[in-house]
Amino acid sequence: MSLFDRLLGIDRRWIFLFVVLAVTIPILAPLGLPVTTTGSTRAAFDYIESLAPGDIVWLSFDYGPSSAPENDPMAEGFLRHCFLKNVRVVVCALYPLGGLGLANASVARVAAEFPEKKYGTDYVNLGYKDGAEAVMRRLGENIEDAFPTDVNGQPISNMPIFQPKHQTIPSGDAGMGGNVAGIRTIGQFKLVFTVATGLIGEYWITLVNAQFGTPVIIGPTAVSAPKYYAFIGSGQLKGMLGGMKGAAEYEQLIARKYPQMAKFYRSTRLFTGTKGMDAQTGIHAVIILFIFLGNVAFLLGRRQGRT
Amino acid sequence: MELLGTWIAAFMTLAVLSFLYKDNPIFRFAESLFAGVSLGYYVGITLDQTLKPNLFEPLATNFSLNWDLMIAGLLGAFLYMRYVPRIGWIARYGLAIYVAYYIGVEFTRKLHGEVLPQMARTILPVRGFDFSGIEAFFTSPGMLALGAIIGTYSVLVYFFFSKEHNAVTRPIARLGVWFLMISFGAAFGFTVMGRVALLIGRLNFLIFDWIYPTFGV
Amino acid sequence: MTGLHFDTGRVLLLVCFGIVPLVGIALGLLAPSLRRQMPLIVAFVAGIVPILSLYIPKRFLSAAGEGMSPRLDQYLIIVAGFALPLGIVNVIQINARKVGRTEKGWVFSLVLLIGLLVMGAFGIYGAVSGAGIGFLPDGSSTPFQWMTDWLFRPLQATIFSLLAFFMASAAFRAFRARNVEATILLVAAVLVMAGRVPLFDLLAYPFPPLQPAAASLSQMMGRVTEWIMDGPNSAAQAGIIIGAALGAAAMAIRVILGIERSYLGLGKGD
Amino acid sequence: MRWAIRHCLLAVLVFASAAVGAPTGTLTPPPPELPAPDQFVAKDRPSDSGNSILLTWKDPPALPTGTTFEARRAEPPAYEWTKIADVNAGVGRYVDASAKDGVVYRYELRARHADLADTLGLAGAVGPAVVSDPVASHDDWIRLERMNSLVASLAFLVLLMGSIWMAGRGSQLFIRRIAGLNAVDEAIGRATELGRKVIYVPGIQPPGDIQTVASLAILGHVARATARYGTELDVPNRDPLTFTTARETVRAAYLAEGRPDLFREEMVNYITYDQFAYVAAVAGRMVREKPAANFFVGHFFAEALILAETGQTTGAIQIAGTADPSQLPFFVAACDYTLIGEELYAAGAYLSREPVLLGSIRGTDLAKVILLLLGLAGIVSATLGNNWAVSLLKTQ
Repeated sequence: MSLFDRLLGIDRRWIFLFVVLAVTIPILAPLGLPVTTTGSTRAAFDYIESLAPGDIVWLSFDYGPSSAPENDPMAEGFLRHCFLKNVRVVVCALYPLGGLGLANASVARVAAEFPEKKYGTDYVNLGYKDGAEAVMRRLGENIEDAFPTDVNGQPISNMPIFQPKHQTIPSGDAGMGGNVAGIRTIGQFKLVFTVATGLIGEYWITLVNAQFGTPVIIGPTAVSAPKYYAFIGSGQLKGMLGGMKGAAEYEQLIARKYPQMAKFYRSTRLFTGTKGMDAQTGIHAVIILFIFLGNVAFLLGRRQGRT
Repeated sequence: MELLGTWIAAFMTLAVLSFLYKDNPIFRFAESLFAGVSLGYYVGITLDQTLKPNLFEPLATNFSLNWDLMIAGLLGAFLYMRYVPRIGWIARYGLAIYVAYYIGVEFTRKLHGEVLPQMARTILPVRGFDFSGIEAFFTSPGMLALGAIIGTYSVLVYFFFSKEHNAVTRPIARLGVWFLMISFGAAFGFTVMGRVALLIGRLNFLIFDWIYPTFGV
Repeated sequence: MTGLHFDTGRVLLLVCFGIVPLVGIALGLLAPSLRRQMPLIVAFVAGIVPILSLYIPKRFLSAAGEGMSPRLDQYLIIVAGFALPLGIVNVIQINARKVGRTEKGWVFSLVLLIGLLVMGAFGIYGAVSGAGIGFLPDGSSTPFQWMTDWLFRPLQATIFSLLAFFMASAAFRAFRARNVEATILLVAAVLVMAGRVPLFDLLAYPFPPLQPAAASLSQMMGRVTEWIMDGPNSAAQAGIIIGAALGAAAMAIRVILGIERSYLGLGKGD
Repeated sequence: MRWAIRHCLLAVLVFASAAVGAPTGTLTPPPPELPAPDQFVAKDRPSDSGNSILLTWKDPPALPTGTTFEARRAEPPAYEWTKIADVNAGVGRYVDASAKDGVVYRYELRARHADLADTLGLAGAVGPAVVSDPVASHDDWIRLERMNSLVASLAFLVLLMGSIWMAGRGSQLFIRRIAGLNAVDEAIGRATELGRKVIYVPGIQPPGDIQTVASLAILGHVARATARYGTELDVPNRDPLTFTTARETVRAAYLAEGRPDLFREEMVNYITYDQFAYVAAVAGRMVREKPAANFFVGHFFAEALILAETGQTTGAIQIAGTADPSQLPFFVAACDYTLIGEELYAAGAYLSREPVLLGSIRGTDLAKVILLLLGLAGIVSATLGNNWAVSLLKTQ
């Protein structure tokens, strides 16, 4: 048996071993490969940077456990970014299978990193609601209709986070015809950030942005990212973090702007998009290498067979 | 409870991954348990999330508006007639309505939702070529339009069945196969990332939730 | 409580899918040939309802919540819910027999049955008792949720993650330059894979002077990838979709008209 | 007339009450007036299931930025104005989906601005209101915007039925070679020689999925072949309804071949409803029982590659088929033969050579010819600047 035949007939378990190594090593010891930032990520980052302290934004967990490795770093990066900028964050989950668990875990993780942030004042977790489209429509009329209580069953009506930014704003909200003060509808939010796998992300654009005008940034999985380019082109999206690569780019932009985060993102106790991107690069390299070796062996073997 | 859960989850993760080395009793244990538990899971889900909100609760809370759901219950019950040998054919009613309705939905989805809009997408003006450079040429609107048209139509020609391909259609069908191959290769390469993300997720769990806490890193 | 709602849509549904089948069953008990024909007639009606509803917005046909089409959709979600026990009975039959006869691998059948019974019991309890199958009011998990989180989901995710390995081994074996078609497949796959990640940055990692060149090469590969995906790839996909959709539509017509009936276990002659 | 009077009265009342509450003694410059909306029309929304009224209007010129339009509705018997919506400028339409069929409404529209001081001294400025004619909603018989799709469906139906009818009258019908289907008998023959079983996976979707129906038709042929050769057949299932239908299909096939004695119920078995637990069990079964031939035909998702790669290592001949482009690359990479897209639907005709089915293949081919010609004509005229074909094909 020639060397070529042996290479062609290599036990696939050797390939599996290389795959494991290519993923594990970067998780344990990140390389921090330079990720070139794409325009859509920069646009998202710049828009969030342009928010003022005290502004209020909405973060929706619209993905399930199967895409958590791609999506978690986006949601957590956004939460950190908002906390660093003293922007108030309202969190909800609209993905039916497991979205709530992911939201709870991510919020708990990031909140623990920022002990000075107060629940109910700086951020709130409204939990899961079924029927994403209907929920969004109701958010455009009255948030309290859609989410009467937060995830723990506390009524949201008295939470300080929903009070107006400047207490001096005169009551008598435009168009509401009553004495309404504070944040009542999704239209008053400065931004919706949806971290999404399926259709729900699109609803935020075609429903909430189109009807209530709230700016939207999306963090889709890599598979669904291409279809959102059209929305960026048409201005319906302020920006996008496309897949794990987008998450890594966003992390690097945050780390560049806020030096304290650079240190944090290098720590080993945490999974980040940057590490994920290292692992991705490693595996892609391993697969391409094996394809290359396989073809070299195949072509040389064929030539040898002919002569 | 959480510690116990982490250990169970870690054990199951490793048990499944061991299948990559070779089939073994530990994998088979995990596989069998998974088959059983998953079926039990859907028992709970079907009762609590399908039958309860769609049948039992509507009947109990607003019968006057939802009395007709009894028809659905009847059709569902027909399915069980399979177990009565001599009148097993009654099950056909439940099945036939179920299948035919969704096939009707598929018909609308295919013709109205796929054929016409996808055809509309190929109707592009073949104009606007840019010869100033390689990249500019390939990304110029005329070139993109031409590529989309040739790709789609040659693949369609490949899917002709009722005539043997002739001197004209055979090369076009061959070109269609090449387009298919580009698409399959590209889609394969594109998907690697998503699948690897899943593996990263599992290894994350093993490393950050199980190994590190256990060894106090 | 007001009287029952008897709008046109519901009444038609009652007639077509309640009364006609019952009459058909009664007749079928007398005349065996009707056991085959009546279901096909009822199927025809069920099949054209959604098609008519696409074009006719009349309330009795298409209105949300009361039109025949949306209402029938509701029914069939319920019918599908009734189907699960058909599978469960089979699983219990097969595995109980293996355990009973202590056939080879009976232990695993026992494990399966225990898993099914325990998880199923928690699920039924949660649904029936009203405690639910998710979280309790104090935020703690129900046993069903606990098993979902620590047993079901990790197993699901791990099986799913096996794909990362199988992608690698399938790529190694399949992407060989055997002939023109296989070479095209290979080149497209490698180009796209190389364009999705900063591959050249990885190669240039040990050589800092080369890094800027590698970065711009990576970016170029990214653009090539995008071009392949949006250009030839989506064109071919459109071709597959159009062809398959026409084939599917023709098949749908055959099913609705009762020409294609193998799904009922009926042959051509029946 | 009554309406106009009512409205004037209302305005006067508002004016009076505002004047009483207006601050005195301060002299402010006259604030800019908000203009009234143009061409305000309320009518039944066409092509719908009723209970909706469509309001349309044009924004007047020189509208200050930030202006919204307030729509109000009055209904019998009280005819009091109630607000129904605020619509941003530039939109120009609003659908009142809270209407009831047969009730006669009137609508009123006026501009509103939060930042401009009102001539009346109220918070927020309002422009003059325009009132619609009385209007009632009803449900319609046809969706006009779907006429193109309706015509296409009917044309397709005629084409198909015509071809089937012609085939029934004995016109000669041809079907080109499909490699994956020629291999079916070879694969089953090999299993017979080796004395090992054939696994057939009919996808993981319910039988309401058209690909599952196509798969069941192919299963019928495979089962007839295994009945003929006396080869063992194994059909594991994820969907319970597909499970019961597959069992009937296989039973009928064994009966048709005159071998009901060889049919056993366990041939078609149920595993579990979870996609991944299902694939784990089937993969384990393939590794342990080493079938000689695997068929993966139907609608698959992520499990496709797990099945195909595991089967590949056991050395089985693998024939796959799916119409879903997302899983085709994996079957193509890991199986010996793959039915691509429409080939899946042509398989039944190919295997049975029944005139009716062959006729239906001819019908879809004719539809393709027409679409291609239409498309080419559309492209030529689009290049020349006329986009009629896109508007003809676009569906809503």
